[in-house]
Amino acid sequence: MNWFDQHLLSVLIWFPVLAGIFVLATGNDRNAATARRMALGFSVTIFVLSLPLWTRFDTQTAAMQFVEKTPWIDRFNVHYSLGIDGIAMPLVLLTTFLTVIVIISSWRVIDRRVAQYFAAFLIMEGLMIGVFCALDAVLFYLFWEAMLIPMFLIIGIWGGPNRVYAAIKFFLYTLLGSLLMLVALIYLSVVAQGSFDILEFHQLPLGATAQALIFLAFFAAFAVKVPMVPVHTWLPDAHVEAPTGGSVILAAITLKMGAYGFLRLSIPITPDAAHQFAPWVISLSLIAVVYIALVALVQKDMKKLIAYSSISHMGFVTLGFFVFETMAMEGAVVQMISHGFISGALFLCVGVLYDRLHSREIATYGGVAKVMPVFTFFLVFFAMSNAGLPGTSGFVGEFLVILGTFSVNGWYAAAAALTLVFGAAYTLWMVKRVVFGALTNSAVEDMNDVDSREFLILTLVAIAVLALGLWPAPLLEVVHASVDNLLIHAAVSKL
Amino acid sequence: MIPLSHYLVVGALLFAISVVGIFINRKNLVIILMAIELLLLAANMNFVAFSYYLGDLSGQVFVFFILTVAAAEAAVGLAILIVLFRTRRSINVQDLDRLQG
Amino acid sequence: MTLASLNLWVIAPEILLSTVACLVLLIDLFMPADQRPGVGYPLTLVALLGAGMASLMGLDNGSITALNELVISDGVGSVLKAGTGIGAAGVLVYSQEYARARGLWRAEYLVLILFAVVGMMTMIGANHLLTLYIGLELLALCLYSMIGMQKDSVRAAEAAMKYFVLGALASGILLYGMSLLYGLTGSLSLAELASSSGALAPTNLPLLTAVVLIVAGLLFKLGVVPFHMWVPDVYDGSATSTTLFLSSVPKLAAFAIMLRLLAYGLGDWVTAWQDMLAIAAVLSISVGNVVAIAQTSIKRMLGYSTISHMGFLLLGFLGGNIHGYSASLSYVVIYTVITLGAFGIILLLSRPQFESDALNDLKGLNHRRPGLAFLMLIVMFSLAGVPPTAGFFAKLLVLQAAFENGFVWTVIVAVVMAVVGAFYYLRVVKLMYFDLPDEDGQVVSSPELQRGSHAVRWVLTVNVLSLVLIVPWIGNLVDWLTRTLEGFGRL
Amino acid sequence: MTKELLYLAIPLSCLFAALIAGFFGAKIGRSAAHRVAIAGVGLSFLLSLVVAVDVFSGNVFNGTIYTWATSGSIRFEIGFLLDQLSVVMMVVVTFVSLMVHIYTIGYMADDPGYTRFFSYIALFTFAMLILVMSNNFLQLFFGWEGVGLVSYLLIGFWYERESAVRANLKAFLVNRVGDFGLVLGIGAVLALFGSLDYATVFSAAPGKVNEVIMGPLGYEWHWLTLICLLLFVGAMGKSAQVPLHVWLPDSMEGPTPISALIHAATMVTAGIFLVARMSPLFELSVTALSVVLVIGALTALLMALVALIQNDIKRVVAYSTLSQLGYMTVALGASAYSVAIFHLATHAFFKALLFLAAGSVIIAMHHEQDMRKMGGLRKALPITYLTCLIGSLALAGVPPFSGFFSKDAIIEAVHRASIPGAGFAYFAVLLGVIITAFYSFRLVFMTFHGKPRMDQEVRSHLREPPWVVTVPLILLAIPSVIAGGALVAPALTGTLFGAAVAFVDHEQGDMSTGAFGMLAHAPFALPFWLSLAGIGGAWVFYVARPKWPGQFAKRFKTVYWILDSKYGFDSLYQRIFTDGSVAVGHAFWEWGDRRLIDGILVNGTAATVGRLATWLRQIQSGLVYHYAFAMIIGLVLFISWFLFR
Repeated sequence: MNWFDQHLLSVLIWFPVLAGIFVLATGNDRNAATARRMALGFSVTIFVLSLPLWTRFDTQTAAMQFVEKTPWIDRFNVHYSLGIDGIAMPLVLLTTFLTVIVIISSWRVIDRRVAQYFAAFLIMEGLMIGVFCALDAVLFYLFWEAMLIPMFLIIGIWGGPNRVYAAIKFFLYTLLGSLLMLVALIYLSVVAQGSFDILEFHQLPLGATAQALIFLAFFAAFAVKVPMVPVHTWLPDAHVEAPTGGSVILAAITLKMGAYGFLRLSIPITPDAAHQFAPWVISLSLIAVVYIALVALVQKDMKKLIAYSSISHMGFVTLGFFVFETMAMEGAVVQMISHGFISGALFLCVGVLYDRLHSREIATYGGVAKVMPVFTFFLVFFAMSNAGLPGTSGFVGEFLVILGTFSVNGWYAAAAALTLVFGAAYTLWMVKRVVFGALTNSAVEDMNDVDSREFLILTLVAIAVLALGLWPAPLLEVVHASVDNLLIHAAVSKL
Repeated sequence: MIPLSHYLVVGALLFAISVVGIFINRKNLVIILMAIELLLLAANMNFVAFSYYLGDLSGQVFVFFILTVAAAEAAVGLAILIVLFRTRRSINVQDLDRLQG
Repeated sequence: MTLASLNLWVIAPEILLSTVACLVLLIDLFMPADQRPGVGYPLTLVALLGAGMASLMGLDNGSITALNELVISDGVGSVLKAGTGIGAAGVLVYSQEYARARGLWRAEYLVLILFAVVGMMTMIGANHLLTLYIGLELLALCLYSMIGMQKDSVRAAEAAMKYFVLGALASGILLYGMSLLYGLTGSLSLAELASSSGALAPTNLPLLTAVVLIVAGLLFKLGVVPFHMWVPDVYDGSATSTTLFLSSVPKLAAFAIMLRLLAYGLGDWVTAWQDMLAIAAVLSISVGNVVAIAQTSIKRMLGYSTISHMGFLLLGFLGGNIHGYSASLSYVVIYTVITLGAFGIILLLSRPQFESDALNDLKGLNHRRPGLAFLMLIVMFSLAGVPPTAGFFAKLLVLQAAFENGFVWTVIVAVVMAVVGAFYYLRVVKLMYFDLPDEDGQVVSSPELQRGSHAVRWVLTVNVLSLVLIVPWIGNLVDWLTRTLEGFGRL
Repeated sequence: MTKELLYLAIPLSCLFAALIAGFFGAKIGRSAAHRVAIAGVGLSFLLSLVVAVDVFSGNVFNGTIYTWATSGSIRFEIGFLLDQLSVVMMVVVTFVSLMVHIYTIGYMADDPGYTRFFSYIALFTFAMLILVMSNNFLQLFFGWEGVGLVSYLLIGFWYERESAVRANLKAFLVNRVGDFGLVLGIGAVLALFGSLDYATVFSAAPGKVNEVIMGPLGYEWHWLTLICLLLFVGAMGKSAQVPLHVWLPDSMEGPTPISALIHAATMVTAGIFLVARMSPLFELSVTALSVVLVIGALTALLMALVALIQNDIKRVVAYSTLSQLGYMTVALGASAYSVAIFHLATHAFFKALLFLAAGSVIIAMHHEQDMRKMGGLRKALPITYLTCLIGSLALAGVPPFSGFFSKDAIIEAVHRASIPGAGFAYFAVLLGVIITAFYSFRLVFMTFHGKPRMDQEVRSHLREPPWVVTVPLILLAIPSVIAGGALVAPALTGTLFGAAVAFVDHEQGDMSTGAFGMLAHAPFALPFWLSLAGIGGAWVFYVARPKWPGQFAKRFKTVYWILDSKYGFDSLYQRIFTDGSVAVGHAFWEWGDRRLIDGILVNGTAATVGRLATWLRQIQSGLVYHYAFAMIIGLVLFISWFLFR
C-alpha cells in the first residue's frame, strides 16, 4: 500500500468539495465561462483520479479496500474511517462519471448563478462519494445528510415553477427518515460501547426486538431514499422540478444511496430482522413494480413518468436484496449501476427537449423524429434500455433478479416479470407520443437536432449502457466477493 | 414559643397572595410590582424563620442581600414603568399586548 | 483570614470588568462628548476580551474556591467565563453600528453589558446560593435595563416590562425554593448541599417541592416550556442588538447555574429532577418547533427556535452524569456561536430606519449578497442540526447522552420534532435562495447594504464559518470541553 | 479456431452492415448503403450454406464465444450451437433476407428512410441469426428480443403514420406478454437445472420428469410441464398464436418487404423454432403438448376463417400466415417437430413470395392495397401473377408444390397423435385446408382475374415493377415449388435434423415412402380433394358468380360480423388491458398517490402541524398575566405530578 492507495478515497471526497468551494469563491455570473471550464476540468480530473479504484481493485476479497482510518471524535470513538468493497466501488465510479456528464449537460442551459450551480454539483459529488466510502456511522450520516443541502439548493434555485414545494418536501421527507436512522445508529453505538464503526456493528449481537426496531429505523431512512412505496411521493415532485442535472444525479446516484444503505447497514447489522421483514419488503417492491408502473402509464409529464419509472426499477433492486439469493442480489447491484446510467440518460433526453421548447408535457411534442432523428435514436435506445432490452444494461439487472428470485419463489418472480410488459408499456407509449406520429405542434418543427455537446454526453452514456449490457462480467466479478460475503454473513443469525 | 410551621404558613400565604396578585390583577402594573415585593418577602420570611430555628446566621445574611436586590428591582421596575407610561400613556396590564403570537 | 486566603485572583475577571465599568461611567461623565466614543468602546472591548482570556488561566488549576467558598474556579467555569467574555465582545462588535444608529450607543449601554457579564461570571463561579442569586439578579437587572433603554419604543418598553415581571416572579420562585432547601438542609453552600445528600431521601416531599421550585426558576432563565412565554416577546420587542446579547451569552450562564445547582448541589437527588427536565425538554422541543412555523418575524422565530434548542440542551442533563453534562456543555457553546452568527447577520442587514426582522425581508438575499446569504445558510442548517455543521454534532451529542440514559422516547420525539423544526429553517433558506427580491424589498435594494465595516464582516465570517470548519476538529473541541468537566462534582 | 471465426462472421457481417448503413448511411449515400447491406447479408448466406454443408456432413458444433457474466455459481455464456436445426434456419433466414434486401431496392426506392431501412433489416438478420445459432437460453433471449426490437422499429418505420406507431407499440407489448412467459420459463429452467445451456438441460431433463412444484390451491405441477408452458407462452407471443395473435395483422402497417421477411418468413417462426429446439423438454410433458396442439389448432382454424373476408391484400396474407403458424404449432403439439420445421421452411419461401408478390402488386397499384379496387392484373403483371399463383398453390397445398408435402405431413402427424385434443386438432387442420385453398385463390382471383376495378388513372400506369422486384420473386418461387419434394423424405424420417430435435416414431407411417410416394398417394387422401374444393369454391364465388359473396355476407350477417370483428379480441383487449390499465393507473395515481399519500399523509401532516402551530400561537396571547398563569400552572402540575406519581 502506498500513499496514493491509502488516501485515494479521501482525495476523491475532498477534492471535489474543495474544488466546489473554489469555484464558488472565484466565480460569479460575469465570468460564467470560467466557472464552467473550471468545473469541467475538476470533474474530469476527479473521474480520472477515480479510475485507479477499478484498476487497482482486488476482486478476490470481500474485505474493505483503500482503507483509511484516523481517530476523529475520541470521546465517542468516532473515526474518520473510509474504505470500499465491490458494492461501493462501482457506485463511486458511477458518481464520478455522471458528474462529468451532468456538468457538460448543464453547459449552456444554466445561465443564472453559474458558479453556484457547478459548485453545488462538485460539492455534492464529494459528499456522495463520501456516503459510499464511509465506514464509520457518524461519518456516513454526515455525508448522507450533508448531501441534502446542495440538492435542496439545486432543486430550489434552478428548478421549475413548483420548486419550493418540491425542494422542501424532498428535504423533510428524507430528513425524517434519516433522523430515525440516526437514532438507530446511536442505539447501536450504545450497544457497541461507544464505537461507531460500521464493520463492528456488523458483528454486534442483537436481540430480536432490538433488531426489528433498528431495521425499521433504517428502513425509514433507506425506503424514503430508494424510494419505496408508499414513501415515494417526494421523488416525482423533486424530479419534475429539479433542473436536468439535478434530476440526473437524483435518479442516478441519490436513489442508490438508499439501496446502498440496505446493503451496508440494514442487512448485515440486522440479518434476522431483515429475514423477518423480507416478505414485507418484497411485497412493497413488487407493489412498486406493478402499482408504480400503472401510475407511470398515465403521467402527462415526461419527467414525472421517468421518475415513476425509476421507482418501479428501484423496486427490482430492493426485491433483489431481500430474496437473499446470490444472483438476485448481484443482479440488484447491477441494476443499481445500470439504472444510474439509464435514468440519467432519459432525464438528459427530456432535458434536450425541455431546453428547446421549455415544456415537459408529452402532449406538447409528437413527431419529433422528423426533425430530430439523432435525438430519436438516443431516446429510443434509452427507452429500450429502460424497458430491459437484452444487450443493454437494463436487461442484466432485471434478468438476474428475476432468475434469482425464481429459484426462491416463483410467484415473486412472476410478479416482478410483469415489468417486462408494464415497463415497456409506459416507456414506449411515451416514446410513441413524443417522437413518433405526425407533427402537430408547429414549434416542434423548428427544433434543432442535438448539438455536439448533447451528442457527446448521450453517446458516452449510451456506450456505458451498451458495454454493461453486452459484457457485464467484469462488473459482476467486482461485485461477486462482496455480495457472497454479505449473504454468508446475513445467513448467520445474530440472536 | 411559636412553632416554625406558623412562620412557614405565613410565608406560604405571602407567596400565594403575591402569585395570585400577579396573575389575577389585570388593571394596574403597580400592583404587580407590589406583588413582586411580597414574593420576595415570602422568601425572606422563610429564610429568617429557618435561620432562627437552625441557629444559623447565614440565612439572615441572605435576607439582607435579598432586600437590597428587592430595592434595586423596584427601582428598575419603576423605571420601566415610567418608560412604558411615557410611550403608552397607560399602565393598564391589559394594554400590554402588542407583542403576541 | 488573610487577604491571600481569599484567593481574590479567582474573581479577577469580575473585578476587572467592574472597574472598567466604573471607568466607562466616569469617562462618560468627564470626557468631552466628541472623544467619548473613541475611548469607551475600545476600552470595554479590551476589558471583555481580557477578562475572557484571564478566565482561561484558571483552566488547568483544578477546582479552587475563594471568598470563603462563595465562589469557585474550575475548568468548566473558566471555559464558560471565557465564553461569556469573548461572546460579549462579539456582541459589542456586531451591535455597534446598529445601536449607534438608534441612539442606544451610550456609555450606559456599555456599562450594562459589562455588569451583565460580571453577573454572568458570578453565576458561573457561584459556589453558594447567595452568589448564585446575586449573579442572577445582576444579570437580570442589567438585561431589563438594556431592553428598557430604547425609550422611544413601545415594543421595547412592553418587552422590558414583561421580562421584568416574569423574571421577578421566576426569581421569587427560585428564592422560595432556596429558602425551603435552606430549611431542609441548613446550608446555603452548594458544597454542603452536595455532601448533605445522605440525610434526605429523594422522595421527601418538602425536598421535592423545593427542587421543583428551584428547577422552575432555572428553567425560566433558559426559557423552557412552560416557563418560556417571555422568550418570543422579549426577543421580538427588544432592539436587535439587545436580542443578540440576551439570546447568546446568558445561555452560558444559565447552563452554568444548572450545572452548579442541579448537577452539583442537587446531584444526588437526580431522580427528583430528571423526569421534570425530561418533560420540560419534550414540551420545549415540541412547542418551540411547532409554533416557530407560524412566525413571520425572524426574531420571533429565533425566539421559538431558542426554546426548542434549550429543550435539546436539557437532554444532556437527563442522565445526571458527566457524559451528559459534557454533551450539554458542547451544545450550549456551539449554540452560542450559532446565535451570535444568526443575529449578527440580521444586524448587518438592518439599517437606521429599517429593522430587517421580518422573514420576508430576507427574500432574494442570494441575489444581492450571496456571501451573507451563504453565511445565513450555514447558520440555518446549523440550527436545524444538519451535517456537516457543528449544530449537527451538538444534537448528536445530547441525543446520544439521552439515549444512553434510557430516554429513548424522549429522543424519538426530539428527532421527529427536529424535522418539524427543519421546515422553518429551510423556509429561511428558501426565502434567501429561491425567491426573488420583492420590488420594494428594502434589504436588497438598498445601496447601504454594502456598509458594515470590514472588521465586523470578518468577525462575522469567521464566526459563522467556524461552524463548518470546526468539523474536522470537532473531536478535539468535544474532548477539550469534556476535560474541563473532569473533577467536577468531586470537590 | 478458423471455423469459429467463420461462424462468428455469419451474424457479425450482418451487424456490421447494419451499423455502417445505419450510422453512416447519410454520408455514404443510398446505393452504397444497400450495397453494404446486401453484401453483408449475402456473405452470411454464403457462409451459412458452407456451414450447412459442413454440418450435414456430421460436424455439429457447440461452443462458447465468451462468458457474458458469472453470477453465483452460474456462468452465463454466449455461444453457438450449430446443428441441423440451426443451419436449416440459418439458410432459410439468410436466403429470404437476401431476397428481401434485393427486393427492397425497388420497393423502397423513393422512401426518404432508405438507408435506415437497410440498416434495420440487416440488423434484423443479425438478431435472428443470434437467436437460431444460440446454444443457450440467454442468448436465445437476446436474439428473441433483438428481433422484437427490429420488428418494432420496422412496423413503425413510417413513424408519421399514427396507425403505424400504434401497431408497433401493440406488437411490442403483446410480444412482451409472451416474453413474460419466456423469462419465467428461463427462470424455471435455471431453478430446476441450474444451467441455461441447452445440452446440459436436455441431458438432465429425463431425470427430472417426476419433479413437482406446488402450484396454487395445493395443486401439484410437474416442473417440466410448467417450464414448457411458460416457454410456450413466449412462443405464442412471437409466433402469434391465439390469443396473443392480435399484433400480427396490425403489423402490416410496416413496409411490405418486412412483412415478408419478419412477419411471415422468419421472426414469427421463432416461436416454432423455440418449441422445436426445446423438443426434448416438450416430449416429456403430455400436458404441454396438448396445450400446444389445441392452441395451434385454434389458431389455424380461426385465423383462416378471418382471412376469408379480408379485402386488404396484405391482410389476407397476414391472416393466412397466422393460420399457417397454427399448422406448425399443431405439428409441434403432435410431436412432429421436424415436420413443423419442414413446414416452417417451405412456408418461409412461399409466404415470403406471396408477400413480395403482394408488394409488387401494391407498387404497381401505387400503394393501393384494397383488392376490391384491383382485378384483371394478370396481363399487366405477368411475372407477379405467375409467382403469386405458385405461392398460392403451395399455400393451398396442391401437389407437387412444397406446401403440399409439409401440410400433408402435418395432417398425417395429427391424425396419428393420441394426446388429448388431437381429435379436435385433426378436424381443425382438415377444415383449414379447404378454407386455406379458398382464401388463397380468392386473393388470386380478386387480384388478377375478373374485370379491372381500378380507376383509369391507375390503370394506365400499370406495369411490371423493375427487375430488383421480380428477380427475388422468381428466386423465391423456385424453392416454393421444389423445396417440399426435395426435403420431405429426410424430414419425415428424421434424418434431416438428426439429434437436433426430438424425433418420435409415429411421424413416419406410410409417408416414409418419399416424395414420389406421397404424390402417388395424394389423390386417394382427403386433403387433396379438400384443397381442390377450396380452389373450385373460390373460382365459383369470385370468377363465375361474383355477386355471391355479397349475398352470403348479408345472409349470414352474424357470422360475417364475428369474422369482421376478428372474434372481438382487439376490442376486448383494448377495453380490458389498454383502457383498463390506464383507468387503473389513473385511479392509483389520483387516489393512491395524490389523495391518500400526498394529500392526507404528507401534506395532511404538514397542514396539521401548521394548524397546530396557529392554534398554539394563540396561547401566546401577549398578556403578561396569562404568561404568569402558565408558569404557575406548570409549577403546580409539576409539583402535583411528584405528589401522585
